[in-house]
Amino acid sequence: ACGGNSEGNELSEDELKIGVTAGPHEQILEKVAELAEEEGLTIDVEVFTDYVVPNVALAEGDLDANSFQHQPYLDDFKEDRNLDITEVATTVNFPMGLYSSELSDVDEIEEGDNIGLPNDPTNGARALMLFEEAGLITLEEDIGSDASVLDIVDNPLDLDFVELEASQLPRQLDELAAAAINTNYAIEHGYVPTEDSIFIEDGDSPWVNLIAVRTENENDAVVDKLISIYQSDEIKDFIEEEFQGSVIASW
Amino acid sequence: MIQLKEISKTFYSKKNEEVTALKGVSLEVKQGEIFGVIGYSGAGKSTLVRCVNLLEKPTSGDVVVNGASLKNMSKNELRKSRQNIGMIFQGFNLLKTATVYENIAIPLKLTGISSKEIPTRVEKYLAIVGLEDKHHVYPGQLSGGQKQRVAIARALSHEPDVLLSDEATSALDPETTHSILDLLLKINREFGITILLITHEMHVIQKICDRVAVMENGEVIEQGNVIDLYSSPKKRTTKKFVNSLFPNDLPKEILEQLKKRGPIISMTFVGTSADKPALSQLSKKFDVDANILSGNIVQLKDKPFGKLVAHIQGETEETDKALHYLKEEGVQVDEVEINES
Amino acid sequence: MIQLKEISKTFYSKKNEEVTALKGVSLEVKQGEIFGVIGYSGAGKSTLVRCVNLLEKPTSGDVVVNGASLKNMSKNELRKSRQNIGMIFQGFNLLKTATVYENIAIPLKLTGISSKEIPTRVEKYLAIVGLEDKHHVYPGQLSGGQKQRVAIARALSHEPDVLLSDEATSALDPETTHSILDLLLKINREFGITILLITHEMHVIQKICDRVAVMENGEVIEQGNVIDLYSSPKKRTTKKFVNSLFPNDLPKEILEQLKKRGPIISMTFVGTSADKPALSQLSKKFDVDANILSGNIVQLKDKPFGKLVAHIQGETEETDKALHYLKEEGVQVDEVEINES
Amino acid sequence: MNLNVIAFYDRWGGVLGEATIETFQMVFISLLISVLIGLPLGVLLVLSRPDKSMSNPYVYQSLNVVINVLRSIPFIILLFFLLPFTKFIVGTSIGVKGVIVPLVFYTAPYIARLMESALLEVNKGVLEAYEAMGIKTKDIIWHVMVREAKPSIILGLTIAIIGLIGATAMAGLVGAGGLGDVAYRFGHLRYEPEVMYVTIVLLIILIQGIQSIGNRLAAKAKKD
Amino acid sequence: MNLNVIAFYDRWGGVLGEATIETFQMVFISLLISVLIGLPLGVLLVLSRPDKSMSNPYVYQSLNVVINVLRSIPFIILLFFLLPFTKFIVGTSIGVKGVIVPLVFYTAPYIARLMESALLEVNKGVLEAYEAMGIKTKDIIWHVMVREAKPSIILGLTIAIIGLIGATAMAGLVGAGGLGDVAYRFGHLRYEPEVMYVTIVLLIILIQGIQSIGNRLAAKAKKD
Ligand SMILES: Nc1ncnc2c1ncn2[C@@H]1O[C@H](COP(=O)(O)OP(=O)(O)OP(=O)(O)O)[C@@H](O)[C@H]1O
Ligand SMILES: Nc1ncnc2c1ncn2[C@@H]1O[C@H](COP(=O)(O)OP(=O)(O)OP(=O)(O)O)[C@@H](O)[C@H]1O
Ligand SMILES: [Mg+2]
Ligand SMILES: [Mg+2]
Repeated sequence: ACGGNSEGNELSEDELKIGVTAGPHEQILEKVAELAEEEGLTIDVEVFTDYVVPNVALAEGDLDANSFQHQPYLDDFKEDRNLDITEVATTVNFPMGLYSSELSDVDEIEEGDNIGLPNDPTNGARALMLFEEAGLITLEEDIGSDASVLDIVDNPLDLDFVELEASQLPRQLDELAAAAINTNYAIEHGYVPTEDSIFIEDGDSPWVNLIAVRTENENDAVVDKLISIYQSDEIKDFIEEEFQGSVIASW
Repeated sequence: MIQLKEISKTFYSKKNEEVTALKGVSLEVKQGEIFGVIGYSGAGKSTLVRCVNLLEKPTSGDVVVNGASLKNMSKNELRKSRQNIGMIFQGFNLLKTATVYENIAIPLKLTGISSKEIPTRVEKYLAIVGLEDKHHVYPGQLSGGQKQRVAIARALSHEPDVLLSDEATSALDPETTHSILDLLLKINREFGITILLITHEMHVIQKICDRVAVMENGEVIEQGNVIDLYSSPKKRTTKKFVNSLFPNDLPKEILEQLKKRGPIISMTFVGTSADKPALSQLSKKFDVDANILSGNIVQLKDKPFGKLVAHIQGETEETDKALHYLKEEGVQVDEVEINES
Repeated sequence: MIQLKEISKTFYSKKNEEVTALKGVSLEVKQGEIFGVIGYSGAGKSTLVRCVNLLEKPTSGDVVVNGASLKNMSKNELRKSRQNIGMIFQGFNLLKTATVYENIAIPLKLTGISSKEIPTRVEKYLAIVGLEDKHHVYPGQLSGGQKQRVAIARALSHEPDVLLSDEATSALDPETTHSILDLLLKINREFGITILLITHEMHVIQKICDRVAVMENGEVIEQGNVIDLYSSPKKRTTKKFVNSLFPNDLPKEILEQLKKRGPIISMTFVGTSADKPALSQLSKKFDVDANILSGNIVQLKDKPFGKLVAHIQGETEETDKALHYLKEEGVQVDEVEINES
Repeated sequence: MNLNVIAFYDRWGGVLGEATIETFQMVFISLLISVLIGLPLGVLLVLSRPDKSMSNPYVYQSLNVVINVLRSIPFIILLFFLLPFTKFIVGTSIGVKGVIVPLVFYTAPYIARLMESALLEVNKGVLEAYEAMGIKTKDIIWHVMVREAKPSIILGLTIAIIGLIGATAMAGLVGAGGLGDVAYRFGHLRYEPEVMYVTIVLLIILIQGIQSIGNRLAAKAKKD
Repeated sequence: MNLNVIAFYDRWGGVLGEATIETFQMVFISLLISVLIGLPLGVLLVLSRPDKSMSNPYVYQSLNVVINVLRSIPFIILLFFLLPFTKFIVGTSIGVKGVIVPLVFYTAPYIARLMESALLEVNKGVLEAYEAMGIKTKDIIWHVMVREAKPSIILGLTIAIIGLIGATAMAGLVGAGGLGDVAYRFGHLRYEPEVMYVTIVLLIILIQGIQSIGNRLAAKAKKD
């Protein structure tokens, strides 16, 4: 199924194998595949629950493209492992907010409180930067999206950071003072991001997600075709209907 | 003491095959008696004795021990009853992970013997079976006979009212067998313990049993006092067992040779007739020579029992008179046929 | 055929305890001979026989079978040699998951017997041990004796040159024992198979053995022809074994009573002297009555051997003459002491 | 090189030390509880089986089904499935405490099965001998079955512990940490191979140690 | 109600069907390979151990260490650790194919250990009897040891299969799918509890079936 994946080859015109992580990316790409089928392009959706394999598999030719990560993660990844992959289009954004079942404002966070954040690196770093923005902590300079709890240089309130499964956070919010939650998971649990969050990212954050391919295929026609299907109105409507504002299309 | 009433036992195997190991066996062992069961391999002896303490549930029939029917007992009552029924198995069934000492001490502890008494008891019975020096040894390091002796010591150490013994001595040398049998006799006499004993060794029967039953194919084919059974066995199997004590396999040629010069007779006598110098009188009283060819005089539990095969040499008239005299003296006389084989 | 040279075996247990089971045992079993080993439980008999095919590696000493020293053989040579050495174990060592038939057929197949021949062989040896009807039964459903017979059939079915047998018949009834022993004798005579046989049953020794060794505490204390050993045992242990055949436990009171009226003697005679009517002549020639109290005449492998305890009643002068006469006739005469016990 | 080691220690020493402690905590506590639950269940399974003395088909079958059901659910699913229950029992569903309940649900049925198979191996003849002596079933269980099965039980527990350590690697999902989680998150996701290797070596040492102790104890308990 | 079922089937039937097939594929293939590797290793472990006939301390110790090391690494770590190797062996590191290699590395050592302990249970006397008949070691292994240990081996394999199914639940990490992954992805991540329940029920039926077959076969192989 891996259309033309040997060195320097162009991608197959009518078949693509695209890696996604489970959840919204998967759901959106399933819809994209549906539309693509009508235009004679078969998209094989490979679902992962891991954040490393889709990139490695792409670089090694097991995948033709992937759609699961945001720019900062991709940059770090490429640098760490020296991979020759490139972003070709932006997709969606899952704004992240700080939620709490008891508190109504960031100021109410007290010394020694438990603060939840996602335990995967893409969302984890993002949450830490959100906390920095909210004035809770200071991170090491220039750490960017590589940040982990080990990179906190100043923690005035001596907060205790609890790293949990991203999808798990809303279910365990009761046991925490506050937690950084991706909007899609927050909505599933009945929160309205704009009202219920006690702190939320700006709309134009750098955390928009991407479609990535091997650099050699950057300009392939089939990639353009994929992008045009992805960034269509049908998909935008689908996203709005399906995710009710928790996932925001970037086009 | 032990009554087995019409006990039957059928084993069903997976393929719906049936083996009927016991077919309506009835037996009574009286209080204070030593009762022996003999029979060929596979006759059902082990199955029978396992039915006595319900290790094997009889397919039908009832088991009464000490007046109480075991079959109708609650689990707890049965357990209590079993504490008074000691059993020595054909296998040894020792704990692999326990020393010789522990193998005896653990069951004692678990049946509620006070822990002060246990060491004394264990020492006592280990000494009785001659294993004082094997205290701290594990069963894996014992010889076959030594394992058997540990099992015997374990059963005896409980000092039960009834003892079931399934070929307890068949792995033992004559000397050890002898001392174990003496011990059984002693505890039987001193404490009135009732013993049901399975064996295939006739000398075990003759040494300590009061009564004996012969089993064949799941049935008791003959039973009675040891002396009666020895002196006048009725069934073929019983005869074979008794004859195994009195080997009579002189070469055919010799027998035929001798027969020409006079009859070959077997003389069976019980108890006091062995004391009478009947045979010795023979050559004095008649003009015959009596030559003993083979025979055995065994000491049964309380009296001697003998069988001699002799050649009576002399004129027919004289030998006839001699035989007549012997019969008058109370000796059972049979002429020996020369069998093929 | 089998030479054991100065075999010693010491077992070391975990706590650095040592048990020396064999202390420099030397033994030679000649081609075509049946050699018996007797001894008390724990004497080292099983260990000895396990050294013959190197199942147990002797601590020192050498084993030579058929002229070749097993200790210096390569693994493969040893394996080949073992194929000619059959062994019957004290335990049965059957495959639990295989039927009786398979238990015999599998080893045959694995030692390279052609698969056409196997069914015939299995049938043959199953018939010989009397288990034709237990073909498809698993060992778990067999009685103790039946398992032993399967093990015997398995060993014999290989038709080895040398057979080692560790108490093969001790779990069997006399009839079955008899038929197995007859079989061993037959294969010994017909095929010249050499047999080393361990037993604690004297009647097994007397029935089929040519020579016998007595073991005690890891040593061979006496060995020789069966007749020599039976008629003039030298060591205490040997005497005890021989005496187990000739029970002599008349009540002390009776013996004392009788002794007043004349000597009590034991007469031992081998072979032809049993044919001579010496005893019968006694009462004719002298003014004495000879009354047999106990005794046994056993048929050894090739000649009879007997021991009778008799009471010679009469005047001292006459009894003295009678005893003298007996001795002249080649009978070994000993006065019986009255032992305590 | 030396400098590297020091730098590595400075950066990761704390994380790894804490993770080691967390692993020990998770393993030790959940093992203890699992054994307390699993051993009696195993005994019950053996006693209630069809051909046994206290034969009770209802108890046997329902136990059997419950154990199979629990063993059917992969740990990762069990972890989330049990969240409300965990919260109810220990008051929290995060951290080491929150992972104990699913670990016990995962391990106890396994121990029960191991126990069952170890006990079933005990020679029937010996059990019969003790039954014939009129000894109480509970005493036969402890002084005969458990005693004779000890070598197998110890080896089984060793296997269970190793499985447990494997499961704790997923404990990170509910914030319990532990060595496996460190290897996954820092080593794999954040691509710090040294951390991954060091953690794996720590795990190997840990498990090798447990296995050796288990083997030694089992050999000691075995006397034949 | 009925309508719900139909709707559910329409929506999820395909996904679940495919996941079931993936699970079967993963389990079947990796079991087969693991058995082919694990059984001989188990035999080798038994033969080379100190007191045995082909005693070879080097072989025994190195095998022992390798098996322990592999068993020390939690599956989740093993999966990623082996990525390059997997790619090298099967040409891809994703999908069902990509998960076979780590599953084999996870299961084969376990099977070797189970095999070892099953074989060690075989009555020594029987082995001696066959040794005394001059039968080749390889024949003793197959016709005596493996034959007699069959019930234990079957039960051990049953446990291994169940462990394997548990491990496949993590196969989703490398995109291999399977029932466990469906339960996690749809049930947990997407909040579709019905999918989760149905998947768990499928898993339970699967494992219950395997366990029953295993028990039945083991009972049949056991003749005493
Ligand atoms: N593996 C072992 N470890 C330690 N001691 C042992 C071992 N095997 C046998 N022994 C000891 O060696 C001695 C001889 O044992 P062996 O089995 O040869 O006796 P045996 O003459 O065959 O006795 P039996 O007639 O009871 O079978 C015994 O004292 C026994 O305890
Ligand atoms: N569990 C069983 N299943 C099927 N058949 C059995 C079972 N136990 C015993 N038998 C059969 O029942 C018969 C009687 O066996 P039992 O063990 O009572 O014989 P035994 O008289 O004690 O023989 P031995 O002297 O050889 O010990 C035998 O034919 C045996 O095959
Ligand atoms: Mg029996
Ligand atoms: Mg022996």
